[in-house]
Amino acid sequence: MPIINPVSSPTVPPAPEAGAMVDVVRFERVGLRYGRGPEILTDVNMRLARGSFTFLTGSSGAGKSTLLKLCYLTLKQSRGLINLFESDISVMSRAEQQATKQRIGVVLQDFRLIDHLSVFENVALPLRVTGEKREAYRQDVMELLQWVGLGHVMEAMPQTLSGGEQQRAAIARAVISKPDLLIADEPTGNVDPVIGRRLLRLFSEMNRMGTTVLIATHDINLISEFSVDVMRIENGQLFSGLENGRVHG
Amino acid sequence: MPIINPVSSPTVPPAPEAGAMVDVVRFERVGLRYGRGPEILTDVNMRLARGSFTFLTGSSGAGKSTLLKLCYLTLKQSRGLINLFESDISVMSRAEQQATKQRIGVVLQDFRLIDHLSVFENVALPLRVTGEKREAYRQDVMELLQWVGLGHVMEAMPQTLSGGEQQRAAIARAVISKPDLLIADEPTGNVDPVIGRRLLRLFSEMNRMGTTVLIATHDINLISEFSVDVMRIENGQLFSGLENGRVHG
Amino acid sequence: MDEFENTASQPLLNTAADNARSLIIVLAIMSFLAALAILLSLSADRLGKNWQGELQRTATIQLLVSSPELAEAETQTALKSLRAALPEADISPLGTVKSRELLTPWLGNIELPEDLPLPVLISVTLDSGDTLSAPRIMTVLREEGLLAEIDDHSRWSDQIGKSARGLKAAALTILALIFGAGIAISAFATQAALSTQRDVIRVLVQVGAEDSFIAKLFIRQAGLRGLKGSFIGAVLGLLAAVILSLRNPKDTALLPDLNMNWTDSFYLVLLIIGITLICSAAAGFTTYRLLRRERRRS
Amino acid sequence: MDEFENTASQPLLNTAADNARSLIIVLAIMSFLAALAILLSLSADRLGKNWQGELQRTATIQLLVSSPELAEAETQTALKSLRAALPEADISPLGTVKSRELLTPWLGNIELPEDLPLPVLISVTLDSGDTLSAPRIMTVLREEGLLAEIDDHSRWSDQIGKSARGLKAAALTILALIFGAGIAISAFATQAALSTQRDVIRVLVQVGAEDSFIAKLFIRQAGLRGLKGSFIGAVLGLLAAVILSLRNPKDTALLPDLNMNWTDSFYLVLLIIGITLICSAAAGFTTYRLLRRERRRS
Ligand SMILES: Nc1ncnc2c1ncn2[C@@H]1O[C@H](COP(=O)(O)OP(=O)(O)OP(=O)(O)O)[C@@H](O)[C@H]1O
Ligand SMILES: Nc1ncnc2c1ncn2[C@@H]1O[C@H](COP(=O)(O)OP(=O)(O)OP(=O)(O)O)[C@@H](O)[C@H]1O
Ligand SMILES: [Mg+2]
Ligand SMILES: [Mg+2]
Repeated sequence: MPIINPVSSPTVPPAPEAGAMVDVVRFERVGLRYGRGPEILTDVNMRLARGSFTFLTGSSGAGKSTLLKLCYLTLKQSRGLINLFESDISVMSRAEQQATKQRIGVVLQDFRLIDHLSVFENVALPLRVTGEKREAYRQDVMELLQWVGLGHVMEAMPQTLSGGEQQRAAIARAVISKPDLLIADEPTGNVDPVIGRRLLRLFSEMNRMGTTVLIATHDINLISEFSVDVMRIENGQLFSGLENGRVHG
Repeated sequence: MPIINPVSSPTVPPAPEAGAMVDVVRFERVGLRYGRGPEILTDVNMRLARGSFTFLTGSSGAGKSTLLKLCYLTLKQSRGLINLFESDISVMSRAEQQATKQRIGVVLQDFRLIDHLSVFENVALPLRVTGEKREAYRQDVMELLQWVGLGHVMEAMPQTLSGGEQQRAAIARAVISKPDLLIADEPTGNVDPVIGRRLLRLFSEMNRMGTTVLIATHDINLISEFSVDVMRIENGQLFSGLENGRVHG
Repeated sequence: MDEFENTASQPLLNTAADNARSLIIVLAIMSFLAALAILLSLSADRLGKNWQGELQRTATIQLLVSSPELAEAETQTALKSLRAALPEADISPLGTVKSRELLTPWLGNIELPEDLPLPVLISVTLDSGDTLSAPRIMTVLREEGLLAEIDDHSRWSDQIGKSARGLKAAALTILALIFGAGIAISAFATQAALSTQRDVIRVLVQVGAEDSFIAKLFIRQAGLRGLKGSFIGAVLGLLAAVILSLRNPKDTALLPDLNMNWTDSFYLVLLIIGITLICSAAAGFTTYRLLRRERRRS
Repeated sequence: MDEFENTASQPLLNTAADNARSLIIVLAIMSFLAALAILLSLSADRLGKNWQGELQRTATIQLLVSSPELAEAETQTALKSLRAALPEADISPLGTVKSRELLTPWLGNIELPEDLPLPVLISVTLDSGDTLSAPRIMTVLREEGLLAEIDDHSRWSDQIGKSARGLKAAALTILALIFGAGIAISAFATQAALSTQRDVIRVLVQVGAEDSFIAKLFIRQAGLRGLKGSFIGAVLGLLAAVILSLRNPKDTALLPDLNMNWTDSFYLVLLIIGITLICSAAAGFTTYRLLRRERRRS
């Protein structure tokens, strides 16, 4: 059975509606500039409550990927406060940062699969890094790969996959460790609408089990099919909804 | 002025309607398998007439990228005949192959920009490889970059660009040498609809100037906006149109 | 699904991408040179000590006899008192035949007159460990009323000591250079591996791997290569030295002969350990440095 | 748009990514060792030849005089006929004082009887270029009714020749090893550079660059690095050799002294050219091989 099947796990611990409204991500007046360049993000306030599902839109170059990078600790804000899981990232030690990263699943525009590792090994990587035993995760990885439609290429190398297959492998790697926060940058850019919808169903299954989801996308059609929160970046500022109207923290 | 502006170049040499209907690409009963795997493409017959504009669709993993690779000489067919510019590719010498590649512009799913070269240098690369002088192409490159909306990041390094900006740089590189054949694999996957439409306008400008265009895409909305040929791969076979109906050579 | 029997994990670092073989060849050549330098240095040291010791333990006493007739008697007296003074030493007269032989290079095979008052030569060889005190012997003989001169080879001995030290210094310099090259090569190879495997590192960092987790991968890889390369080089170096030491030693008067000793291989083991450690350390150092730099960049 | 003044092209290969510095250090150390080996070998060769030549050009003739009274007359006869036979040579009697001095190591400071029929020693030194024919001199003297022995140092000369050859062989072996290591390092570095710059190559191939265009980039890069590294190493090696040759030569009887010659630097230039060529060739070879392999793969 796929590990993300909601039916087989009725006792998911703190479901979003169950516990107190805890913020998984919280930005307060965050600003970001690259080097000496202009501010890409200005005074961004954002809260992602535990168990929320949010789309992030904006035109090309608006700063979507940049905002996501701040959330998955690959970039440091120039100013302002960022809390992840209720702790201030600017005072985290290197080890704490890495431990925090283990709670975050990331899918990037370029898939970043490791060329010399099979699809199976690529997907199993987050578990391997945390020191889990192969016997313990082997079955889970195989089931997940079946579910995303890569059961037949488990032992293939990433370069031998089509673009869409690589994207699915990257998504499988992001969700295998059942992260508390899932961040995806343009996760449906390379797949056809059918597979795109299937992948989004995977994300919403994860979300129903308690994972907070944040997805950056251009795909307006996709967004319109889901009744979830939408945020939009424009001129370095964050607004809620597809129309105008500033988000407030 | 942008070099691809059709108004400023009324004397484009052999426009498609002018000369005889010459095939830029011709496949005859082409089959392809990777290693000992199954045939990805079976008995594919395809003709791209000079000056034609064709979309290629198919589900993820159908073989779109594979078909394109055959066209831009990165893959050899397992059987059958492929002619590019009326010459059989299987009897070409290495030097002839490279000379042929110089007539083909390619945009790939991963953009393949060179990390340590600026956007300007990346885009100028095809000209540099053919030995053109920097003074001769400098102005052209700068105009093209303005046109695709990268005028402000000409000297930036590719990693500092957003996904959509990288895609536009890759497209600029593909068209800078005014190729006879332009092949694009999912060129609008990472840009919003506005920029996507703008890029397609660039392709059709090129097409009006005589370039044969072949684009693989999932984006049905995009296709429906253009009244061009559509081909579809299903189960290793090539069909014309979005509905059933086999293409015959 | 069950025919998929992937029970062992693939190595995280790409072993095919970076060219282990030529690196190992380079390390082997460096180790080979280092091994030869070590063996030569040990040899020179030992040889120098042996020669010096032997020279210091032998001396030639020239007994200046008053007249040919008294030679025999005076020789006996001298022998007796020398043996009394140096009971452990091997003391023997060289005899006139030997004395004349020593003169041959200068006098040719001339028939020397029988009554030539040639000095009587007495050789003294001490047990190893003791050294000779020339003044003491002179005193002993003078007490018996005998006149003598002693050649205790001290000039030669100094010379040899200096030569051996020079040779050792040269060998050690070469050794240091080779170690320097080893460090540079290791650092180079690790940097190359790291830039080849930059993608792997980026992904590992992203999924939350600790720096030490990543560094360990490179340290193990570099150490293994260092071990392989230095082992091959050291073994070949030992072989070459053994073959050289089997040569006819008279062939090369100017070159010190390699006189091997089985305990020398201990130093070769140290060499192997040293190069392995250097490779590992360079890899670890470079990995941490690059990780820190990457972090600062983003 | 006009403030964008990019008039010079950026280099196509990423110079920052692969670590040129440690490669150059490695090449410099290799070249340093090679330079020392070359200079040592040339020195040994020249030294051996000089010594051999000098030994072959000097001889000591021992004139066996019939009686002390006739010594003077016979010496004059001998000198006259020797000078007639060898007009170019420097011929002089060593005199009794010198003869006795030579005997001192063996006889001590004994008062030798005046009437001791010591042989008369005559030294012969030929002009450089000539060599001595011992039998011819013997014949010349025998015609005058004189008996003589000749020490033409041939035994020593052979010894030195063998030693010099041994030293040269050793130096050449080290040189060959260093060149081998240089080739391996070059190949390694090029492969590393190629895998670091695989993306660049893929793009260049895709936009239609000829193989030779790509290979040239790597050949130039590797050649420049080889040139830099070997130049630094050779200059440092020359410096070290000069410093060594300024030492007190008596310090090390066993080590052949480095006697440098300015023409030696010609060989160092050859060394630099050789290493540069090796690096370039290894780079070119590796590039073509990888390009061919990539092509076969796709
Ligand atoms: N490392 C960097 N250094 C400097 N500037 C950067 C860097 N990364 C991104 N930028 C700039 O920041 C801006 C926002 O980039 P970002 O990648 O966040 O856009 P995006 O919203 O994800 O766009 P897209 O939809 O095209 O992916 C762009 O103008 C880009 O040029
Ligand atoms: N180098 C390769 N070796 C083996 N199999 C390959 C290789 N490249 C592609 N394949 C397989 O060939 C099939 C077609 O791949 P291709 O990339 O052509 O698909 P596609 O139509 O471009 O899909 P997508 O829309 O996801 O990019 C896939 O099943 C893929 O696994
Ligand atoms: Mg982006
Ligand atoms: Mg594809």
